[in-house]
Amino acid sequence: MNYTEKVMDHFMNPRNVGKIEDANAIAEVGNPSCGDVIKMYLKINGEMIEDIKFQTFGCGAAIAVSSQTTEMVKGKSLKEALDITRDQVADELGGLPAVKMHCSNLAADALHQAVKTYMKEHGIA
Amino acid sequence: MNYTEKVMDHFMNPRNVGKIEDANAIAEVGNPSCGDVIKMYLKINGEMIEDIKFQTFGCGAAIAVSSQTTEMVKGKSLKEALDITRDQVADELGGLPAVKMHCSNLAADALHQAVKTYMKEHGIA
Amino acid sequence: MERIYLDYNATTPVRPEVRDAVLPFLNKLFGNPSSRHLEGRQVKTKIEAARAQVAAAIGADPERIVFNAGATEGNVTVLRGYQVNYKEKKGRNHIIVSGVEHPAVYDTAKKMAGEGYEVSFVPVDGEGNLDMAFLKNAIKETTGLISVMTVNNETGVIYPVKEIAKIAHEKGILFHTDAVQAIGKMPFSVKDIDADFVTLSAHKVYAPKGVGALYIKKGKRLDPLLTGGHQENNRRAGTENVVGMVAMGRALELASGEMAADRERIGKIRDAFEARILAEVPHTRRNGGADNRLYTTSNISFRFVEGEAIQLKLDYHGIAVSTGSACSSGTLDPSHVIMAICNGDEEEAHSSIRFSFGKYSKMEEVGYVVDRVKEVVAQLRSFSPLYDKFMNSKPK
Amino acid sequence: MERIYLDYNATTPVRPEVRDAVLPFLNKLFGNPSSRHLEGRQVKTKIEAARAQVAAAIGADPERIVFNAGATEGNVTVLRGYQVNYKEKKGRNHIIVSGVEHPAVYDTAKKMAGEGYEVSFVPVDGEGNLDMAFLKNAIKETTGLISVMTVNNETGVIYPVKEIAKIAHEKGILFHTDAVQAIGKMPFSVKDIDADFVTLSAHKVYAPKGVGALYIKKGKRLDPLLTGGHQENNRRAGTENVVGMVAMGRALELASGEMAADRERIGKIRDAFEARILAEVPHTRRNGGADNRLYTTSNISFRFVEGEAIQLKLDYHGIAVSTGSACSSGTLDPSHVIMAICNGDEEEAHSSIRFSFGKYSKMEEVGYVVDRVKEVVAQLRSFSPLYDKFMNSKPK
Ligand SMILES: Cc1ncc(COP(=O)(O)O)c(C=O)c1O
Ligand SMILES: Cc1ncc(COP(=O)(O)O)c(C=O)c1O
Repeated sequence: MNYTEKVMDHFMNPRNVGKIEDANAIAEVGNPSCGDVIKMYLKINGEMIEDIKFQTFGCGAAIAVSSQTTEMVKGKSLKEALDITRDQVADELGGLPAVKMHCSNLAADALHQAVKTYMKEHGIA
Repeated sequence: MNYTEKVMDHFMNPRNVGKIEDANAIAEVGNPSCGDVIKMYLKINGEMIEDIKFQTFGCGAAIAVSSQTTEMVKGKSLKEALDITRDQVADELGGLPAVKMHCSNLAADALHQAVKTYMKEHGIA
Repeated sequence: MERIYLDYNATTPVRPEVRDAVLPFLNKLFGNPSSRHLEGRQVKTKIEAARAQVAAAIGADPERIVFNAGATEGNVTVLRGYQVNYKEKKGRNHIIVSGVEHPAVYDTAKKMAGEGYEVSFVPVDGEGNLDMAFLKNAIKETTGLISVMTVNNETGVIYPVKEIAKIAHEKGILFHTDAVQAIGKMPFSVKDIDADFVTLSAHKVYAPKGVGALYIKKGKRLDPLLTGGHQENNRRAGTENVVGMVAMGRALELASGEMAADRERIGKIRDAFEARILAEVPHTRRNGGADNRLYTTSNISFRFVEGEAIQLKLDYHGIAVSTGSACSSGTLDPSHVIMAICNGDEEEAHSSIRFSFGKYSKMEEVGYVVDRVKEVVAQLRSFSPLYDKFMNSKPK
Repeated sequence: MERIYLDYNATTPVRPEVRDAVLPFLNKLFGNPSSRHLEGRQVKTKIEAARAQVAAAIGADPERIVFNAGATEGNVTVLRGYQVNYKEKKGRNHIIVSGVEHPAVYDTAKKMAGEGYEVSFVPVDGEGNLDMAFLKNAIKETTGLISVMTVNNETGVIYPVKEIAKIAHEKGILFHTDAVQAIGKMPFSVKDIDADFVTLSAHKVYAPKGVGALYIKKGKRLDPLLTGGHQENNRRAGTENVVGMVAMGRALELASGEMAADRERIGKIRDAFEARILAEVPHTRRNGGADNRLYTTSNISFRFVEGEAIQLKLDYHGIAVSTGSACSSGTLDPSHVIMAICNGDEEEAHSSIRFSFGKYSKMEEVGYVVDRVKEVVAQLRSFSPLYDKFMNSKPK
């Protein structure tokens, strides 16, 4: 089981880690007993994701995928964020070991959940 | 499966090989389909085995055992010949591989058969 | 920088003396040990010498040793083949194994449970010790085999195999122990324990991977897994792994002579390391009781962070450790062993790291390793949602 | 004097290039390939490269190759594990194997016959060729597997495996071939033959003993014999024999490139030897037809004398040959293969010697070997009671 260089880079130097104190969209997915918990904090302004940070409990892939996802959506619109799929994240990272593909699901899931909740709360269709 | 030096010596330089043209006791034991046939030719004078030769079709052990047996009985009495056991022959050779112990049976068997037939024919008890 | 290898329970380097012992077999000594010609006989003599070396290391007679491809094969052979010893063959289909066995026993037993066998798994407590009352109660008319490892590969916990052998034999039941992690590291005598079957592996004692041995007590038998040729006295068919056998023999011979000194030296390093980690890294837990544990192993859960992440970062810093056992690395489930010991707290199970020490471990390395562990765990906790939650829930 | 080794079908020396390839794995490259740290990943990469080399040698995709402890394990795994491919699992318990298979197939099949399986053994004619009509007639509703070797280890006879695979597949039956003696010596493509399972061994192609591989066609499965860890993609548990795998890969890579030249050179030596023996030693018989036979092997019966005696004397004169196969050497029964070919004439079967040629065979050796064979056979006949009888029964 080998990680790509890009996975290792994101894992060793994760981008956008931590919390956003005044986040207006937050979502947590996963479960400690599965070994992965990803929590996303978003600062949304109108249709735009102005800032995004994450906290992750999980394996190297889970951390890299979280970091990669935040990079892909920062400054993007909500619609663009919803279009990002788990496979795209994995592709951006140069692929993930087969056994780890479920970890990448989690980050996109957390992002989508945060955005959808925000849209619902703000009546955005 | 290792043969002792003595087995190898008897195998490479078998004593008393061949036929005795004027033998007065002959016996053959074994069977080509078992892989071993031993034929003993004896020249008996009164109670004494004056000469003994053998022909053997068989493995190294069968040949060594045949040779060893002839050495052990040449010049011995009929009674002494009957006392020789397969185990004695094997012991004289410094032992035989377990899987080969049946070959040593054959030579003593051939000897005993020849001697017994002779004694019967000559009314020796 | 030299790397620091702390994964001796997963596998060990081939030591130079063992390498030297096998080189002739990669060269002139190439005969098939079953061949009757000189080339074959020369090699046959050498594998018999290796057999004697392995036998000596466990106090057995050489003819009781069957070489094979490793402890997985040994364990499967015992589990699949023990019933041949019983008259009521098919009736003795209940086996008792500990809940902390290596997958070669644990998963095999689970599989057998779906194939007409009945299996009881004996649980362990929070220190990794076996529930002996459970074990005794599990025994019934149909029990044919009890299998409990000598030393656990993930925690180093030592099991009372002599006592269990006695319990088994009192009820006329066969006893097997997987002694892979014990052999060459602590005194071990098949006669003292009175085991019926013992499995060994070479690659944990500085010999190559892919070779092992099985001890079968006199008068006992196993239905062979590999059938065909007459090798190993009709107990295991297949052309012999000559290089592996010679290596295993030499390695165990060396290990027996060095055991006491190793124990002293390596034990000190492990203890120094463990004491500092537990004292200097908050929210840690040792998996396995302090006593009753082999000096080779330190298994620690670092709460709020996931084991693989720690492992990867330490690897980056030149330190090789493991999460769970190497064999489990194809799955994402936490080790059933650590799960058992954590009483089902999966988060703690996911947070465990095994540090295992061996011949080339040095006291001087402890400081560097402890510093990196502290650093890495702190980094990972800094963005762990679980740690964040924990800290915020604490009364200020 | 240098010894003359003519027992390449029993086993081969490790060639220097293969030895060089494995030395790093007896040294710095010692990680467990299942470990995620650098030590493990480095080794994992190398065993995957070895897998690709083995795959290339038989025209397979690398992920179709499962490494194991040799062809005995491979053969037993196929025979014991094929039924998992059928819905009517238990119903597909009839297997068809040739009467000249290696004991790992032949004896295993015999054993299975006593355990709820039904087995048909396909006979051969006096040239060693399979009775194809028998094979076709043996097929029935419950047939689940046909297993016929590619090249016989005792005679060198080549079997029409492509044709048999087709017959099997037309009836929806799985086909397995033991290709141990073919691999690296003649062109062999799993795609061309369309085999479902193929067993290979390393030690016949100048790599060490105790390692082999199993090809499993895409979409087909085998119930694993060894269970536990997740190695080999869950198809064969147990820490990998890294040295063996790397060696096997390198050896097959080399063999593929040298096959054509070897065939030419070694074939000439075998032919020259055989022609002289048959012409100059009276009362001999070649076991195996002249055509349809691999260039490596010459199996001759020397009437009126027993094979082991010839072998021992040749050994004394520095020549290594064999009677039957090395695996059979624990018994005294004549090889079932030679028995089959001798039409049950056990005397001729007991009189057979296998001369097998390989990479280090030299044309210059032929003269010495033929002279010693003539001398030894004559010596042994001089006191053979069977020869005496034969000579005296001849009309003068
Ligand atoms: C306790 C224990 N049993 C069995 C095994 C399996 O041994 P092998 O890799 O030789 O199959 C191992 C290690 O891999 C082990 O630690
Ligand atoms: C045709 C054939 N099949 C199987 C085997 C057994 O292979 P291994 O010794 O690797 O188990 C051999 C040789 O030993 C062989 O010649």
